[in-house]
Order: sequence, then C-alpha cells, then structure tokens
Amino acid sequence: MTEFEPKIVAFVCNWCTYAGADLTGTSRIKYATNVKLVRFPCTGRIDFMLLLKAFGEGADGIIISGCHPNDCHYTSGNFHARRRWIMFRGLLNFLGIDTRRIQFSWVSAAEGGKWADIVNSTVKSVRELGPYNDYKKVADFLETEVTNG
Amino acid sequence: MSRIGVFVCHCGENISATVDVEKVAQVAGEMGDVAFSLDYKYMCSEPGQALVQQAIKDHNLTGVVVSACSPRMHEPTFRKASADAGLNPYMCEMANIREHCSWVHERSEETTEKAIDLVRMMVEKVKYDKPLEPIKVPITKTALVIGGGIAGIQTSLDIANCGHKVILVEKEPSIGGHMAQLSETFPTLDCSQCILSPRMVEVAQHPNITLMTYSELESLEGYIGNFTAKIRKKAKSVDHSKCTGCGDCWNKCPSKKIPSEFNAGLENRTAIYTPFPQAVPNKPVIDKANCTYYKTGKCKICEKFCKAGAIEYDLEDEIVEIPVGALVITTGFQVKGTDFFPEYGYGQYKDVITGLQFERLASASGPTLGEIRRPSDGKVPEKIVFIACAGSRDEAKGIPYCSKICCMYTAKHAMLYQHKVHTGKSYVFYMDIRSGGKNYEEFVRRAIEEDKVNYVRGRVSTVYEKNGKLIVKGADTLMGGQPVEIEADMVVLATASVSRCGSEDLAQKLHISYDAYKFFAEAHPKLKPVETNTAGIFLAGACQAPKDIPESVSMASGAAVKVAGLFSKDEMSREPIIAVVNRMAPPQFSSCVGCFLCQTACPYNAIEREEIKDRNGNVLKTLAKVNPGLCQGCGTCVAFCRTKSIDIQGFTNEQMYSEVMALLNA
Amino acid sequence: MVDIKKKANELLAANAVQVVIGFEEGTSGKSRAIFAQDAAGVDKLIFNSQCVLNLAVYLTKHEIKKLGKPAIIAPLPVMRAIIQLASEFQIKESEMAVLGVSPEGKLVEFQTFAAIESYLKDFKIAMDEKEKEILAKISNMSLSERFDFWMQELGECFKCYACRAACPMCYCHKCAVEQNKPQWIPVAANNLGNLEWHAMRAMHLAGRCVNCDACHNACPKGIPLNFLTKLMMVDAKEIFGQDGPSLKDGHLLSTFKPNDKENFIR
Amino acid sequence: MTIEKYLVKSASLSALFDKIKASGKVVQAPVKKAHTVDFMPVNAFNEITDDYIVTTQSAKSVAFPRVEKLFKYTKAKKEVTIADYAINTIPEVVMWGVRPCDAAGVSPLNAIFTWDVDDVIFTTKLKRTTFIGFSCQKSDACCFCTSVGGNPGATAGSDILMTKLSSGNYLAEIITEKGKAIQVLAPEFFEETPSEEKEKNLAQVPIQFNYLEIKEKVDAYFESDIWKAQAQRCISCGTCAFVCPTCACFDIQDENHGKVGQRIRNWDSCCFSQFTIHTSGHNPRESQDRRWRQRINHKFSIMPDRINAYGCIGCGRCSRACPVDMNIMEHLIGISQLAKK
Repeated sequence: MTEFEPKIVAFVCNWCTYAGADLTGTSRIKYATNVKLVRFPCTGRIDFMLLLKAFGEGADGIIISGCHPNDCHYTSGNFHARRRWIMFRGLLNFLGIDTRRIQFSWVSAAEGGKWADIVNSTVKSVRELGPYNDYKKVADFLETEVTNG
Repeated sequence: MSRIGVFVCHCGENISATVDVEKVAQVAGEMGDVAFSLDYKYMCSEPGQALVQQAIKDHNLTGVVVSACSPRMHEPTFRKASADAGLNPYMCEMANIREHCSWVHERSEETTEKAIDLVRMMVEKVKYDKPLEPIKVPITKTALVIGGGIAGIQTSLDIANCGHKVILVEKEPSIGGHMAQLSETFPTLDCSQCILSPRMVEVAQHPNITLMTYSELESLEGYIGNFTAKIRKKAKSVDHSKCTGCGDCWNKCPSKKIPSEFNAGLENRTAIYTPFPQAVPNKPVIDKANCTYYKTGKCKICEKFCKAGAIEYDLEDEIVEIPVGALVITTGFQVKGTDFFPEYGYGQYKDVITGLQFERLASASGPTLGEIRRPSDGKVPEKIVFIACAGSRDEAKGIPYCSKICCMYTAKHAMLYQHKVHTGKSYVFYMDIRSGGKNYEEFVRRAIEEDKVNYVRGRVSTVYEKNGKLIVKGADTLMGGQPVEIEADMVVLATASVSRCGSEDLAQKLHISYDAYKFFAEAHPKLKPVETNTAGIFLAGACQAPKDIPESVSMASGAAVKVAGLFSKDEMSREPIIAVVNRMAPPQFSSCVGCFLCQTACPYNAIEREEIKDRNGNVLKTLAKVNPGLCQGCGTCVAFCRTKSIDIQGFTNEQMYSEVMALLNA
Repeated sequence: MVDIKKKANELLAANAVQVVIGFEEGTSGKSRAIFAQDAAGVDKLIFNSQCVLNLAVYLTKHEIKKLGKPAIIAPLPVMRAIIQLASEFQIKESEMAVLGVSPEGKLVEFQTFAAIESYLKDFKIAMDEKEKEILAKISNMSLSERFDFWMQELGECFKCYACRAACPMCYCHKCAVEQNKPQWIPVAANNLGNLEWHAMRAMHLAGRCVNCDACHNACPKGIPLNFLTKLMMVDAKEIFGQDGPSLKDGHLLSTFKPNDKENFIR
Repeated sequence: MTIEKYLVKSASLSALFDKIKASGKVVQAPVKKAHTVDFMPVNAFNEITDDYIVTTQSAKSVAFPRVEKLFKYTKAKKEVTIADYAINTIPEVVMWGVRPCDAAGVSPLNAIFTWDVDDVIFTTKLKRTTFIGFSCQKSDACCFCTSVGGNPGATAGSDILMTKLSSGNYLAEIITEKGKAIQVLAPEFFEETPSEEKEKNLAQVPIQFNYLEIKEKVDAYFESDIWKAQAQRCISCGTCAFVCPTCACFDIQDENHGKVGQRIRNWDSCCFSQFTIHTSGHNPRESQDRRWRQRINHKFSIMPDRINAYGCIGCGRCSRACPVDMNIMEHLIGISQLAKK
C-alpha cells in the first residue's frame, strides 16, 4: 500500500518565515509537497481558532512559524503570539488534542535551509503519527448523527 | 458574485519545468467565480502584463490572481498593471507557485496539485478582497545617517547636496572611519587621508548637515517618512563652543598610556584626546573610563591649562529626539585581531600584526611616520610575510565568506614595503588571488613582476618565535605541497572583515533583518541592494557585506538617491494594510465592547478611544478606534479581539479563514 | 447579615445608591438574585452557601443599569470579578458601591477598587483539594482517554449558552459565536461545534477567569466546563505568575515579557 | 379507538422490551448519565432507569433534534447537486418511559410544525414514533401539569400509558392503533384488566392557577411593569427553551466545507438577545423583559389563538434547569393574581 501523505498547513509571517521560505526556493533546496503556506502579516495575527479550523477541515499537522524573538518586523507580534501559543497549547493538550501535530518555529528571512528542515522533519513526524482520525471523526459534520444529548 | 481571472506564469522554465502549468490554468478555470484563466511564458513581461490588462477589460474582472513568483517579488508589478487597467490594485493577489512550489519540488503530480491548491487559496482570498485606497502621509525631509565612515560621509553629502537636511551620527569623537586610518589606497596608491579629509571638512561645513559625533542611536519609532529617532549625545566633558582645539589639554594630560584606537593599538593616546590630527571636529573629548579625575576625583589638569575654560566635567549624556523621514545605515565593519589565531600565536608575538596595523605603520601620520618598523624593537624588517585569508573562507573559523578586500590590500602592503625597504624580501601566502575590478589585476601583477613580491600559493600552518625571528611554516601547493619555512622579521595577517559588534542590537532597534554573519540584510540580493525590509531604512558600505572604498562610495550614492527620491514628494502613500474597528447601526454602533485589551497589545499605540454621543452629548458607548497614521498592520489586535470587532484590511478574518478552508478542501 | 442589611438600608435611605444587588430565598431551597430598591426588598436579603451565582454578571446588564446606581453584595468571587471588569473598563468605581462579604460572612466596606484589590491579596485565587484532584485526574489520562472524556462531556452540550450568560466576564453584547463573517464557531451543537465553542471560550477567559464556577453551576447538563478555565487559571499562575485579577498589571494575553519561557518552539 | 386496559406484570416488562427490540424498532428510554437522566437509544432493558421525575430534556428531540440536517449539497466544477433528506431512512422508534406531560407536549409541537405547510421531516418522524408513557408516582415542587389541563396519569399524546400499581404490576392503557401494534407484538404479556383503580396510584399535583385566566391576563397586561419585575434576574440564556417540550424555535444554517455542505436546523431561543435583531440593527425585543413577555405571551396567548394549543404542559423543566431560578410556576401564579381588567 502507498505511504500515508499527511495534509499540513503552515501559518507563517510575511517578514521572516515567508521570506525564509522564498530563500529556500531561491536556493533550490527541496522539501516535501505536503506543506502549504498561508501568509500572515505577523505571527501576532494568527488567530488560535484557525488551528482548530485546520484540524476541523482535515489537516493532519500544522506549522506555525515567524520571526525569532527580538526580530519581529512589528517589534512584538511574535512575543504576543508566543504567549498565546503557550496558553493555547496547554489547553489543546488538556482537551486531548495531539499537540505533537503542531510544530512551532522561528525561521528568519536568512534561514532558507532551516525552513526546509522544519518542513521535512514535520512531515516525517506527522507521517509517523498517521492520519488524525480521532479528530476527523469529531469533525465529520456530514455523518455524525446528533442524538438527544 | 465575483469574476476572477487567474494568470499562470511559466517563468520561462522556472515553473513549467516542474509544474504542469497548462493543467493549473485549466483547473483554475473550472473553479467557482473564476471567469477567465490562461498560462503564459513570462507573465511579468510587457506582453504578459498586457494580457492581464486585456482580460480585465474583456471579461470585466473583479479580481485577479497571478500565479507566479513570490508576492514579495512581483506583487507591486501586477497590482500596478491591474490599476492601469482600471481594477483596484488591492483586488490583485499572487499565488506563489515558484519559490514555494516549483523551485522546492521535483516534477510530479503532487507538485502540480500543490500549485492548484495554492491558486485555489488565492482565488478564495481575492473573493473577499475589498477595493482599498492608499493612505497619504506627510514626509519629514530629514535623513538620519548612522556611521561617519566614507559611506556615511558620501551619502550625507549627496543627500545634502540635493537640498535635504541630514543628521550624521558617529559614535567616535571624529568622523572618518577606517578610511582615515589607511595609508595609500589600491589600485592607485594615492594617499587616503589626502582624498578623504576634504570630504570630512565639507561635511562639517555643509549648511544642510548636522554632525553629531560621540553620539549613538538610542531608539527608533515610527515608519517611513515619519520616524522619530532618539539619539544619545555622550558627554564630551568639553564645551566645543568654547574649545579652540589648541591642544594644551592633551599635551598636559598625565594619563598617557591608553592604546590609541586610531593607531590600532600601536601607539598610546591621552585621556582627553582627539583621535588623530585631521579629526573632524578637531576638538577633544574626555575618555571618562581612563581619566584620572573621573577615576579618582583628583587631577583637573586639563581644566587648569585650558585657556578657553571649555572643560566641563559635570556635563551629562544628553538624549535628543529628532523627527526623520529616512535612515541610511553606514556603520561599516571591523577586522579580526591577531588574538583570533592560535596557530599564529594568539596575538602574543608583537611582530605578528594585522593588515590594519600595517596601514598605520605605512602611514605618514602613523606612529613610525610611515617607516616600516617592527613594533617589538623598532628594527626595519628584512624579511616580511603577508598571510592572506587569515580567517576568511574558513568554515572552521565560522567565516566561510571571502572578505573581499584582503587580496588587494595585501598586494598593496607588499608593494609599499618593497618601496620603503628596497633590500627587503616579502612573501605573500595566498589561497587564490581575487583581483576583480578596474585595474586591480594589473595592480597585483605589478606587485609580483615589478616589485618582486614572492607569492606562495598555500596556507601557513603555524607561526612561532625563535631567537628574535618569526618562523613561518607553510606549504607551497604549486610545488606539490612541499613544505616552506621562512625566518621572518614580521608577519602581517590579512584578518577577516566581520560585522561590527553590536550590529545585532542596532538591527533590532531598527527592525531590519541581518544575515547569519550579522551583516545587515538588503531587501533583495540583486534588485534592492541598498533597501532593507523596513521601508525608509537604507544600507551603504561594509555594514551590508565586506566592500572596498569605490564600492562603498557608489552604494552610498545609490542610497542617497533612494532617500532623495523619497524626499522629492511632500507626501507619500502608504499601503492601506491597517486594522479597522467594525461599525454597525445603532444601538450597537459596533460589536466592540471597549475592553481596550487591544490597546495594550498594540506595538504602535495606534488604538485610541472613540466616544459615541447622542445629540445632547451624552456618551452612549466608548469603542476602540485605529489611528491609520500609526497602525502598521501587524494584526496582533485582530487575533486578540474576543468579539472579532477589529479586522485588518488585506488580511481579513474572512480571508484567512477561507484561505485555510480552500487549502484543505480540494 | 444584620450589618449588611443595615448598610444597604443606609445607602438606599441616603439615596447614595438606588438598588442593592444581593441574594434572596428562591424556590425549592435555591437562592437567587434580588434587586432591592427599598427596605422591604432589603429585608429579603440573605447570604449563605447556596449563593453560588456570581452577582457581578448583573453589573454589565443594561436592564439592571437602568435601575440606577447599584450597591452589590460581594463575596470574594464577586470582588475578583469587579476588579477584572474594572481593568477592562466595563465598570467605574464612581458608579457603584461594593458591600464586601468576608469568607466569615462579615461585611467589609471598600472606598476604592484599589482597596478591594489589596484586600484580595490575602485570598489568593486557587482551587480546593477536590478540584485539584479532578484536574489531576483529567491531566493524568492518556491523550486519547482525555480526548474521549471531553468528547463525551462536551457532547452533552446543546449550546444554550447558560455558561456564557452566567459568566461575569462574558459581557460582550455580540459574542464571537454570533459573528458569522466568517462563521468561526459552527452554530450546530454537534461535536465539532461544541469542542470549538468551549475551546474558544476557555481561551477568551485565559487570564480573566475569576474561578467562581458560575458557568458550571449554570450548566443544565452538568458539564465540568469550568475545568477548562481552571486550567487556564493554573497555567496563567504557574507559567506567568499571574495571581488573580489586577487593575494595573495588564491582561495576560495582551502583554508579554521578552523572556517568556517555552520549550516547544524550534 | 376506545382505550383498552390490560395488566402487565412488572416481571414481563423487560420481556416486552425485548420483543419490541426484536421487532427491529429503535428504543429510546431514560438513561442515568454522568450528570443527568435523559432519553438515549438503549439496547437492553437494564440500561433504563425509572428513578426520575422528568428527564432533563424533553422527548421532543425524537422528532425535533437539536441539530437536524435538512439536505446536503455537492459542488462539481460549477454545478451544484442537492441531496434531499432521505425520509425513507427514518427508523421506527419507540419512546419508552415518556411522562404524560411530555406526551401532552407532542400535540402543540405538532401543531407548530403543521400550522401552514407540513414539515415533512418532523411529521414523518412523529408518525414513526410510538410513545409508551409511564404515569407519575412522584412529583416535585416544580410540577404543575394539573394547572395547565394535564395530570400525572393523562393519556393524551401517549400510544400506551403504563401506570404502576401498588402490586408493582402495571396498568397498561392502549390508547392508539400504534399502541395496539405494540401489544400485537407481544400479546402474551397483556393480561386481564386489573381491578385496582388507577387514580390512587398517581402523584398528587395541586392546581396552582387557572391557565385560561393566564391567557386573559397576558392579553390584558401586555403593557405592564410585571414583565420587568419578573425578568430582572433573567440572564437571557436559552436553557428554558432547550429543555422545553413545546419550544420549537430554530435557526437555519448552511455549513459549507469547500465542495460539500449541508443545510441544518438548530434549536434557537427567543431568550437570546440577538434572536430578533434586524439587519438594520434595530431589535424589537432588545431588553430582557420584552423577551420574557414574548415567551409567556407566545405560550399562553399566541399559540392558543393561532393553533389552538397551549405552549406549556407544566413539566417544570425550565424551572429546574434555570441557572437563576426563574420559576415559571411562581411567575404564572403572579400573573394569574393580577386584577381583572
């Protein structure tokens, strides 16, 4: 049987990681096709609800990446994001949601190589975890019948 | 219902080699709300842009998706093209199928599928794009130049000569930088000081230039056209308005044992000093750290001897706030010291020196008045060895890059030595000779052929002292790597050029990015070499990468033109990518409940309080309001707002949401 | 109780306030809110362990605001809610009187909110042993056990939003679940809709929850949803040292420290 | 049909259940859950509890669930295809252990879903549901069925009504053909008529007010401060509506997920502050007293006028569930005591 190909979305900031990913391209460093980037102005812009939405729409993994601490183009967006992730990650874990499927990273505009590495290692680890069926069951909005709960 | 056009670029072979562009265009054409789609070899070319414009007219498109390279590359191109065709530029988006797809994947079904997903994502985004109008902001026509080396001097003069105000900030007591330290300059061997000092004086006297020496940038706020810079003017302890620069003070100063920075430590200076005779301004400062009075509370000799009564010990650092419209960063570089090289004796051998120290020895204004003499005993060296690539191009030393100037100045040094010590023998150990540049190769050949400098291709493994001589052990790779040993009197290391220490902090103050070696990063390696990622902040000289003088100067003039261009208008338009608080009909007025947690989250203090009043002036509701002048569009407030009352134009909640939906629902 | 009633009557008599928000005897042994506007009303005031509703929820209701300047009977959770609400500009010191009730049931008077904040310093916001046990029990489950546990519990939710209505911090007049551009939270009370609603609610209460359990007490299905916000409370304290509401310190998620510690970002 | 009476031995109850299951019907019955007793599909008799006054939620969800999928749609290229609700997939259901008040709630609910055009999904579900009622031996302070025309042993709405007798056996009243059909499944368990009288085995629920009077007062006191007074402590959640057997307000939503989606019907409540908000921003019921008045008004005046059915059957669920003790009986008594106009 063919190997499981995880669906992974990456939420990245425009100034560091998006630029870093551009550099990965310019440097022709190869990485897996599983990951698709969504461009945000800043990690501070990334709404925590979008992570749930991604899982709800069938993502098996998520990458969140932005500027290294102190390098934020907007001075502090990534610091706010970091706090948000610290709290949110704790909540997800407490809810039994698999945070191993979420990779947080700082990738600067100069770190094209690191970006490829983040992508490939995340694809690898999520592939090992397999499809996120538990969540897909919950999110299966078309089939799940709602009894008198 | 929107009518969207999708334009898929081959980028020559760059995209079409790995992505089935025809298929992408065809599938895109079948997407909902897509009225038109095509693929073309070079979308960004003149005819390519024409195709977009024609389609906008023919199919009266309400949105455009150009599926090509990174928006960081060509978004402006296609937005302009769309605008020229009568479509609001902000209704045009780019799907990045080159940097994020064709260049990072092999040709395969998956690669094409991914490209299609990226296009679908942007089609969804465009659906929710709204026509936006650029924001007009006034421009403060004053430039701040940080660093008074040749690059800073050149850029300041060029900007000032365009009729704009310039503030030149230099952290040392005098401008001049490295160039002031040099003896002669390659490839013409004309005297560095002689060509530099007139420029320095011009700076000091220029009506449009305010010179702030012994000063540093404290902080920077604001945005292009409207920055506010805080500058710390370090206390000079000397009132320059009174000082005549007579020199009595430094002649009388008792603490004379301070290594002179200008002479690269080959000579000492006093605590109250000017760095060098031609310093600008040619008035002293007191180096508090080394001044007896500041250390012990006693002395005050300089004050006693100062006829002008200019000495003021209790002067304090002063912080001035200056509105500026643009910045040019020209903070330059520094060279590694000999102590960086265990194999060459960790800097413990007095007669192993750096290229910069040799410049001082060779300089008429230097400690030896231009005679080449050994620091240890002042003897004229009979045999001298120059080692190129000392640290440079050396992974192990963490400096894999080429320092660029060493090959040339080493040739120059050897030449100068031969000119001054006719009986002397000079050797140059090198890896490769890099002499690209006008008259550079000829210059090196002159050194070898006319001045009989011995070039040895190979690295020096070790240098050690043996009865007054320096034993240089190396190999000659052109002689099959046979060992070479030279008993030298002096060894000169062409030590690597590295970024200034503290450049990281400066970058963070300026919010510009820097590369792995802490050199400041240009916005584009080829097409935006003097711009940074932060609009309004430009680069010139060796703070971006090692450079020689002509390069630094031309880059400085380039940056100056960018600034002058910006200042040629009275107001500029800014991207309307800013946050807005929703408004709705009474009695709600907005879903904002005025908790103002966004206020603390905003890095720019752009969130204000707006009171909604009835006819009698009673406050009905207080809500958040975004000041469009201050908002930079980071969107931190948006992700933070519990009621989703604040949203950011161009990256709205609906857009980000539907992008995710589109990506995951093929 | 005597002194509370006395004070309440004084305030009403002097017209210093127009309404006293407190508890009265309810039906079948329950207690409930009363809005006393005269001595007869004040006479009905009670205070006992049954009084679990967080009265602060009424401070932001426009229907109640219309009754005039309130005095509110405030046990610890209400005091905490008052500070948090004040820090979010929802209530003003000048526009209300606070009749504090000490854990021993004694009247504590406050002239300023700052006084309340300093009074609260002696009563750190925390969970009792039983709650700690439950939290530990949930935390110690395996990931999938925990997921199933919550899916079971949250599966009960039919989105009556009683938790939201009873929460003094849920004062938004248009809640995120009512925002439909985009429809962040599915309207359906199905598994996904319930999970997303409760996850979002917990995040929105991160650093704001005053641990009054009003949400849980309000839930007709008895879902232990208060433990989601309790977790937020514990994390806020353990990771960021946030110790109960504060007028000055700024909001947990709208502020940051450059040296905030995490161990999961590469 | 005229009501037939039989005796069902307590011992045979479980066997009867098994027969019904064996017939392939889905059986929903009261189950003790972590925090509540509620109707759930059950497989074995021992899953059922009889230790409840009324279930937390009413039996209405058998025909009107909290989320109802009306149809699904699929987009292919630019075409959209719609898949209607497959009525034929609706199973035969037996609601076991329904209280007379719940059963009484069926007809007002049905009246709402059929008052202009029939709601096919609802009516079909109802047609395929058999209600086996169990009359009340216990009641609590929230019960007031007798004040709204019902009683703990009322047969209206049930297809079969079981009443536990002092012997522990059950009086089974076959009320409808549907009920008859159940008996036919297992005639052996339906024995000769018991001698014992039904009434003395029922809970005693005192009459608190006259509901006809309520209608009159509600109409007379439409503009009155009583609504403000009563609604003061209400925090406008939807609990009362969601546990109510007769509340039928719903909200239609489209759930779109790329190429597929569905239209769903969700419970809604007139107590929510946004319930009646207009696009203009105007909200005719922007304060809670208006919404509370609407709730009472709708149940005691509008419904009787329009569909000739009362919207309250006195189960008292809303009073039990309300987080702020909005006790509807207390309020109704208050209203009934208003002076005649």
